[in-house]
Amino acid sequence: MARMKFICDAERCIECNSCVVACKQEHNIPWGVNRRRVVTLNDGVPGERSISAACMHCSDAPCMAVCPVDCFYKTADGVVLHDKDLCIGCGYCFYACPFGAPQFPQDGAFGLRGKMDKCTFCAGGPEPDGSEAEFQKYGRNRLAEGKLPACAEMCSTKALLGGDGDVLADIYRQRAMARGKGSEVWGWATAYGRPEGKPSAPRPQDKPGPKAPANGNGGKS
Amino acid sequence: MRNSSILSAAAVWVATLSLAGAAVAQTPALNPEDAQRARAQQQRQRTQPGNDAPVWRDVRYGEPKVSAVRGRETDVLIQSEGQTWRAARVPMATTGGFVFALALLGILGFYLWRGPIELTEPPTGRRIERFTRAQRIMHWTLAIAFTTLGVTGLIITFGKNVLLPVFGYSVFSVVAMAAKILHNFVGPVFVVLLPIMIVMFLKSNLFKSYDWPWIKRFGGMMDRTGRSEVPSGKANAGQKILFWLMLVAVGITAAITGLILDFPNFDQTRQTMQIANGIHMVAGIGGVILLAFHIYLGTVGMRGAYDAMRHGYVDESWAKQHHRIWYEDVMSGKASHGDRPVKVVEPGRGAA
Amino acid sequence: MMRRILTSLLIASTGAGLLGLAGCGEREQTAHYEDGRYRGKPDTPPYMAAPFGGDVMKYENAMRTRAQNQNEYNRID
Amino acid sequence: MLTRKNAGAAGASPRLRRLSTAKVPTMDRRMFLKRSGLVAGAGAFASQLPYGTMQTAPVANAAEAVKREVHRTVCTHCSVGCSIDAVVENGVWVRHEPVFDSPLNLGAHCVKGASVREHGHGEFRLKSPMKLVGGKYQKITWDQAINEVGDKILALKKEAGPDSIYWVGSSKHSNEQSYLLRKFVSFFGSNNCDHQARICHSTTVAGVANTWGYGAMTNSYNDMNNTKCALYIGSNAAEAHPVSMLHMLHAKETGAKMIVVDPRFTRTAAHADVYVRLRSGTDVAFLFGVLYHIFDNGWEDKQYINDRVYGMDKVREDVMAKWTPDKVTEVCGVPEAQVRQVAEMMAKNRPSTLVWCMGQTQHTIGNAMVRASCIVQLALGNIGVSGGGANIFRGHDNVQGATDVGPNPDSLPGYYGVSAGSWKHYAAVWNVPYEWMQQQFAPGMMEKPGLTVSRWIDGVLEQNEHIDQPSNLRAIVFWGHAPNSQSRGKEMVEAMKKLDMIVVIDPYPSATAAMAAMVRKDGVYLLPACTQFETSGSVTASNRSLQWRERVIRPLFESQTDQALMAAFARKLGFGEQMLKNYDMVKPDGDAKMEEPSPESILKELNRANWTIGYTGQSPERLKLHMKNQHTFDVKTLRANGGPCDGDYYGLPWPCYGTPELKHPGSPNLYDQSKSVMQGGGCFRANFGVERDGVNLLAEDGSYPKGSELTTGYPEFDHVLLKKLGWWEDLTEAEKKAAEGKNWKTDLSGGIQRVAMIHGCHPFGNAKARALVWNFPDAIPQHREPLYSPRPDLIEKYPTHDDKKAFWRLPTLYKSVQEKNKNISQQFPLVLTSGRLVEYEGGGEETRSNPWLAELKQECFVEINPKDANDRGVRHDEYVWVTTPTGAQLKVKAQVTDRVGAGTTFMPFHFSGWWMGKDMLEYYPEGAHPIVRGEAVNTATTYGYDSVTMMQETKTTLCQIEKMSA
Repeated sequence: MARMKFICDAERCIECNSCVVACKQEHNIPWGVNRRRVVTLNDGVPGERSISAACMHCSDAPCMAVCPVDCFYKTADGVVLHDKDLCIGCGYCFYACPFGAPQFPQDGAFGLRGKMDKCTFCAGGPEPDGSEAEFQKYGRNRLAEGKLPACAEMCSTKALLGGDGDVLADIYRQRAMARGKGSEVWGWATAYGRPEGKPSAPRPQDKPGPKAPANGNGGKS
Repeated sequence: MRNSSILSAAAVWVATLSLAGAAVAQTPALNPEDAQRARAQQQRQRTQPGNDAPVWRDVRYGEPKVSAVRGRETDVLIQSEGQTWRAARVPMATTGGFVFALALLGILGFYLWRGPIELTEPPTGRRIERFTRAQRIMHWTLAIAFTTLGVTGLIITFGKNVLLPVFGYSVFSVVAMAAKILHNFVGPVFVVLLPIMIVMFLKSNLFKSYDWPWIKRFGGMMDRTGRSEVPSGKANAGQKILFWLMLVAVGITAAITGLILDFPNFDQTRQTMQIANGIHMVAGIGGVILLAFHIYLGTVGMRGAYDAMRHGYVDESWAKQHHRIWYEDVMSGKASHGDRPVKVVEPGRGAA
Repeated sequence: MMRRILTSLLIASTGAGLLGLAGCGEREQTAHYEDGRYRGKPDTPPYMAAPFGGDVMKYENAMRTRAQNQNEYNRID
Repeated sequence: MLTRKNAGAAGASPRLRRLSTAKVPTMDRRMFLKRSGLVAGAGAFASQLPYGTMQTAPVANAAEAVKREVHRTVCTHCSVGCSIDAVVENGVWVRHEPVFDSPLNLGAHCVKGASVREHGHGEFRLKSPMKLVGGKYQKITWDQAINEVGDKILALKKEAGPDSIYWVGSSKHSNEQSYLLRKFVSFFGSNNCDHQARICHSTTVAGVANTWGYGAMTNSYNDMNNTKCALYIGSNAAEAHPVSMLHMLHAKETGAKMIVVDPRFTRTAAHADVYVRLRSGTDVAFLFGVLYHIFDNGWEDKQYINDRVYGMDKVREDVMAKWTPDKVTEVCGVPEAQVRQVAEMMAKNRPSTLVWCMGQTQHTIGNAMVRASCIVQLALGNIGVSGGGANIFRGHDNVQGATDVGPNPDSLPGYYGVSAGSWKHYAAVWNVPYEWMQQQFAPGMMEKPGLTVSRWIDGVLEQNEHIDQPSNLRAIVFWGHAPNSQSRGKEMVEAMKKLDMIVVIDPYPSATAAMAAMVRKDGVYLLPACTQFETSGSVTASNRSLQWRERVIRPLFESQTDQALMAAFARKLGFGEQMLKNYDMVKPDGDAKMEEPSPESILKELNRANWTIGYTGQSPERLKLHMKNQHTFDVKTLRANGGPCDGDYYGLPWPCYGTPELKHPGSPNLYDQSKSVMQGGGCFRANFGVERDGVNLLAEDGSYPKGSELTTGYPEFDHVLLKKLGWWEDLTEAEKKAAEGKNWKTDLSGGIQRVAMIHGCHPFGNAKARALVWNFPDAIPQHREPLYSPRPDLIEKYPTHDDKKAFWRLPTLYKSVQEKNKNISQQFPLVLTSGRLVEYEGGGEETRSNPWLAELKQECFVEINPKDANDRGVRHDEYVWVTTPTGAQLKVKAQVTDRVGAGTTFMPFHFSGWWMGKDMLEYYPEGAHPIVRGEAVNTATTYGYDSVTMMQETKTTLCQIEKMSA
C-alpha cells in the first residue's frame, strides 16, 4: 500500500500561502481555523527560508498516543484521521503535536474548544466517502476521487509535494540532484523517523532531517 | 460569611496574577544568544551560500518565526516539548495510577486489620458543637466539587484504558465529554471555594507543640484497643497534615495549573500548558489519594466522625477520646467559634 | 445499617481503584493498521469509492499519476 | 461544517482580537446558496433548460439530480495566466481544480489563484445599483441608474463638451471589453480615457517600443527555463507573480544563476544567488555601472551590436565617461565589486535575461530606467534570443491586453495613434463614416492625446487656462479602477469634491465609493459589474499569449457584464446603433440580464483591425481550441507538438500576423532571427525611418530572420514596396483591391502581411534597435534624482528635467518642485517606497473582500530598519504615524525588519479604507465594504510624473515616521 506523506522543499517555497488558501477553499474552512500554515525562518535577512506545515501524518503519531478518547485512527495509506463524533475537544493532541497541526474552532473559556480539526490529507473521515456528512465534518475526500491533497496540487512552485512517500522521494531526489543541494527533508525525521508498528521512545533530540532520502521513508528504518 | 466576598475577590486575584505571570513569562524577547545565532546564520549565508544547516538547526529551537497565519504559536515550526510531554506523561500516569491503587489497597488492608476506630467509652449524650453551620456547608460544597473533579479527572486520565474497553467508543466518548465539561466547569467553582475553605479552617490547623508527640506515635492509631490515643487539639496532627497537603499544597497547585489549562484564551503557549498539565496530573492524583484517606477516616474508619460534619455535633466521649485538648478547652470555655463560645447541648435537648 | 453501606462503598471504590491499576499501565502507543480499522473505528478505504470500485491497483496507479503531476521535470526537461 | 471560530483571529494579541472581531461572515455552501438567493435562482435557471439537459447526469433519484459542469477559465489576479477548472453544480461554483495541462502554470496557483472561487460567493460585492443621497448610499434600479447617469453625461457633453468627462477603464476587463470601451469613448467623441497601464508599465511600453518596436515582454515566463542567468531589478516576482517562480526556480535548479537588485530584501531575493541592495530610484546608475564593466572587459556582443543596434557607440561614450565605479557607488550605494560581479555573471552566463516591474517603471525617469535595461540586454546580445530577452512582468491579468487594444488616451486599439489615418482605418473597421466620427468630437480634439489617469485630479483642479482642452473635467467614470493606486490621494478627495458626478462601475465598489461619500453628499453612482467569471472573453497574459475564459457562473445579484453596460450606455447616449452594428447581440441569461454583444463577435472585429501588433490571427475558435488542448504544448517552448494545434505556440502570443486562416503560430520570443517569420521568428521593427544623420537604421546585411528572401535590412511593407519587389502579383484580386494605397497596418485584407511572410520577410521591416532614442527627453538614459530626494548633494549633480507646459494637456512640474524641496529630507529623512504583497492585488478592494485572503494580512504596515526604528523609539508591531511632505499622515503598524536598509521604508499599496487614522467603514455602501481596511500609501505619496508617459512616482518619495503618543 502507498504510504502518504508530505514534503516541503524549502529551496522552492516562496511563502505565497497558496497551500493555506487551497485548503481553505477546498474544505470550506472558516475564518480562524487553518489546517496548514507557512512559517518563515530568518524573515527578511539572507538565509530566509519558508516551510509549509500541517499534519504530517506521522508514523508514530503523538496525537493518537495521547488522545484520552482514542478518537484517532490510521488508514491503510498511513493517513492519520480522527472521528469528530468521539472527539471531546480536550486539546491534548494540540499539546503533543510537534507540527502544531490540531486546530480548534474556538478558544473559549472553560476549555471549550469545539471538536478538533486538522488536515485529513484530503481523505475525509469515517463517514461514507464523498457523503455530505463527511464533507460537513471533514471536508472533501479527494483520495476517494483519485486526487491528492489540494494544497500540494496547487503549490505555486511545486515546493509542497503530497502523495506516496516513495514517489515523492523520487521526485525530490531528482530535484536535489539537479541542484546539488538542499536535500534536507524538513520534518521527515520527526514525522516518519519512528517506524510504524514498533513502539519506540520519542527522541527530543530528533535531528532536523535526514540527508537525501535514499528510500521512501527518509533514509531511516 | 461576611468575609466571603473579600475572599472570593482574593481568589480571583490569585488566579489572575498567576495567569498574568504565565503570560508574561512567554513574551518573546530576543536575547543576546538568539541574536548571536541569527548573526551567525547571516554570516554563513554569505560565506557558504547554499549551506542551510544553520537554518535547519534553527527549526528545532521552536521559537517564534514569522507566519501569515494567525493563531497561537502558528509561527513555531516544530515544538519538541510536545514529544517530551508525551514521553513524560506515560510514566507519570502509570506511576500515579499505581500509587492510587496501592493507596486504596492500603486503606482496605488497614480497615481489615484494624477495623473502625470505636468509642472506648459509652456516649454520655452530651453533645458538643464541633463545626458551625457555615463550616459544614462550606465543607460539603467543596467536598462535592473535589470529588467531582477527582472522579472526572480519573475518567479523563484512565478512562481510555479502563472504561473504553467496557463501554465502547460511542458511550465512552459521551462519558468522557461529560467528564471533561464537568471538570472544566466545576474547576473554577473549586478555585473560588478553596481559599475560603482554607481561611475558614486555618486557625484550627496551625501546628502546636502538642502535635509533635502525636506525629511521633502516629496518634496511637496503630493500637487496636484505641486506648493509647495521643491528646490533640480541635484537629489532630494527622488532620492538620491532611489540611496542608490536600487543601493548601495540592489544592492551590491544582487550582493554578487547572486555570492555565481551563482558560486557553490567554495566549499561553503549549509548553506552559504541557507543564501545567503535568503538574496538574501529579497534583490531581495526589489529591484523590488524600481524598480517599480523608473519606475513609471521616466515614467507616472512625465511629462518630461522620456525625461531626453531618450534624455539626459530637458526643462528649468522642471529643474526649479523639481531641482531648480541644475538649478540655471547650469545657473550660477557652475554645470558641470565632466570636462566640462553642455550644454544648445537654442530653435530651435538641440540637441548636 | 449505615456501616454496611459504608463498607460496601469502600469495597466498591477499592475495586474501582484496582481496575484503575489494571489500566494505568498505558498501552503501547504505536498505531497498527488493522484491515481498515484502527482500534475499532471503521472507515471505507478510498479505493472502495466509485471511481475505483474496490480495485486497489487502479487506485494506486491513479495516486502515482497524480503525484507525478507535481513533478514539473516531467514537462520541463 | 465547522462552527465559526469565535472572536475572529485566534490567539492574536488582545488588541488584534478586538480589531478583528469585525463581522466576518464565513459561509458554507448552504449558507451561500441561501444568502445569494441562488437556491431560487439556480432553480429558475435550471427550469429554463430543455428537459433533456437536466437529465444528463446519471442520477439515482430525482432528489440527487445534480447538473455538474466544468468550465475552464483563467485566474484574474496577475499576468501569469493560470488556468482554472471551475466545477459548477446546479449553477453554483463548488470547486476549483488545478489544471495540470496548462503549460503556463502546470496546475500551480498562488494564494490569490487558489482563492478565486470566492468570486462565486461575492459576499462583499456591490449587489445593486446605488446612488449617493444625502451622504448615504441608496439602492436604485438599473433603469434609473442608466437614465440619470446618461442624462447627466449628455447634459455635460452639451454644456462643456465631450472632454469634460473622464473614462477610466480597467486592466481587469477582457480584451473584448477593453476594446469596446475604447470604441465607446471614441464614439462618445473623446480621447479622455485611460486605465491601469498608465500607472503600471506605461514607461516600459513607451521605452521598450521606442527601442525595438513593441512595448511588451519579449520572451515568456516559460522561456525563463532556458536562461542561464536572470537579473531581477525592480521586480518582486515571488510576491507579485508567484507562479512565474515555478519556471525560474526550475531554471535555477538546472544551473541558472539568479540576481536580485532591489532596495528591499524581497522574498524573491531570498531565493537569489546574489542580492544587491541599491538606493531607491538609482537604477540607471546601477545598470550603467554594469554596462561600464561590460564595456571595460569587452564582454559586449560586438557582432550583434554592429548588425542590430543603433547608437550603442554614443551610449558607450556616455557610460564610460559618466558611470565610473566611484560614481556608481556614490549614487547607488553599491560597492564596485558587487556591480562587477553582476556584470560578469550576466556576461558569462548567456543567454541571460533581465526582469523588471514597477520598481523601474514608477519613477519620474521611469522611461530612462527601462531603456537602460534594454541597452544592457542589447549590449549583451540577449534580445531576440531564447533564454534572454527583456522579461517585463506585467501586473494585472489583462493589463497587456488592455494596453494593446484598450482605452489609451493617445492611441486607438493596436497602438494606432490618434492621427487622422488611424481614425480612418478604424472608421473603416467600425463601418461608420469618418466624417460622422469627426462630428462626435469637440473641434480640434480628435487628434490630441487625452489626459492620463495619473493626472485626472489636475484635470479637475488645474485652472482652466492652463489646461489644453476646452473645459475642466466635470465627471469621472471609474470603470474598474481603484483610486488608491494613484498617487496624491489627499488632492484626489479635493478633486472628488469638485466634480459634478462620479460613476463607479465595479463588482467591488472600491475605495472610490468611500472616498467620494466622505467628501460629498450626492452625485455618486455605483453600478455593479460582473467579474470575469460571469462572462467569457479573451485575456492576454504577460507573455502575449491569449487565453479564452469560459463563463463559470451567471452574473450574481443584479450585476451586469461590462459589455452589456457599454451597450446600454451607448444606446442611452445615442450611438448604440453605430457602435453595435457589427456584433451579435445575445442574452445569455434570458430577460434576467441586459442584452450584450457577444464576446466572440467583438473579438472577430478586433481581429479585423489590429494588424500592427498581430492581434489578427487569434480568432475565438483558435483560442478555444488551444484551451481544450493545453496538454499538447511543450512547457519550455510553448509549441504544440502534434494534435489539432500542431506547430502553434500556446495562446498564439502576439504578433500572430495575418488572418486566422493563414495559421501564423504566434511569436513566442520577439525579434528572434533563428526562426522564420511564419514560424514565429522576427527582427527589430523599422518604425523610425531608414537612416538618421546619415547613419543606417536598418539591419546590416546578413542580419535577417531565418529563411528570409531579403538578406538585408528593409523598411516596413506597403503597396509600394510590394510592387517594387515584384511581389504584388502574389496577392489575390480581392487582396489587391483592398491593399491598394495601404500598408501592412492598414490593409484590411491582410494580403500585404501574407505576401511579406510567404517570402520570409517581416511585415514591419527589418531594422536596428535604438540604444539612442532621440525623440525622448534624454536620448541616452540619464540618472536624475527624484523630485523628493534624500540626497541634496546629488540633486546638484543629477538635476531633474525642466518644467513642461502642455504635456498630455497639462502643465507638469519637475525642476520647480525639486528646487523647492531640495532640503526637505531634513524633515523627512526616510525614503518611502511601495510594493505588492502576495495576498493582495492592485488597489486590493477585491482581494481584501475575500475572507480567505483577508485573514492572512489583516493590517497595513510600514517596514522600517531596526536602526531607524531605534532612533525613533519605535518598536515592532506598534502603531506609528507615517508623514510625508504633502501633510498627509498614515496610521500603520511598524514592522521593524532588516528587509529594508537603513534610511528606507516600505509600505504595501493594496490597502484603503482608512483615511489618515480614521476607519472609513461608515462611508461604504452597506454590506459592500472590504473585510480588511487600512491606510492607502498613496494618500501620502507626493507629486512627480515620468517625462514621457506621465507615470506617477510612487517608488521614491520621502517620509518621516513618528512614534504614536498614547
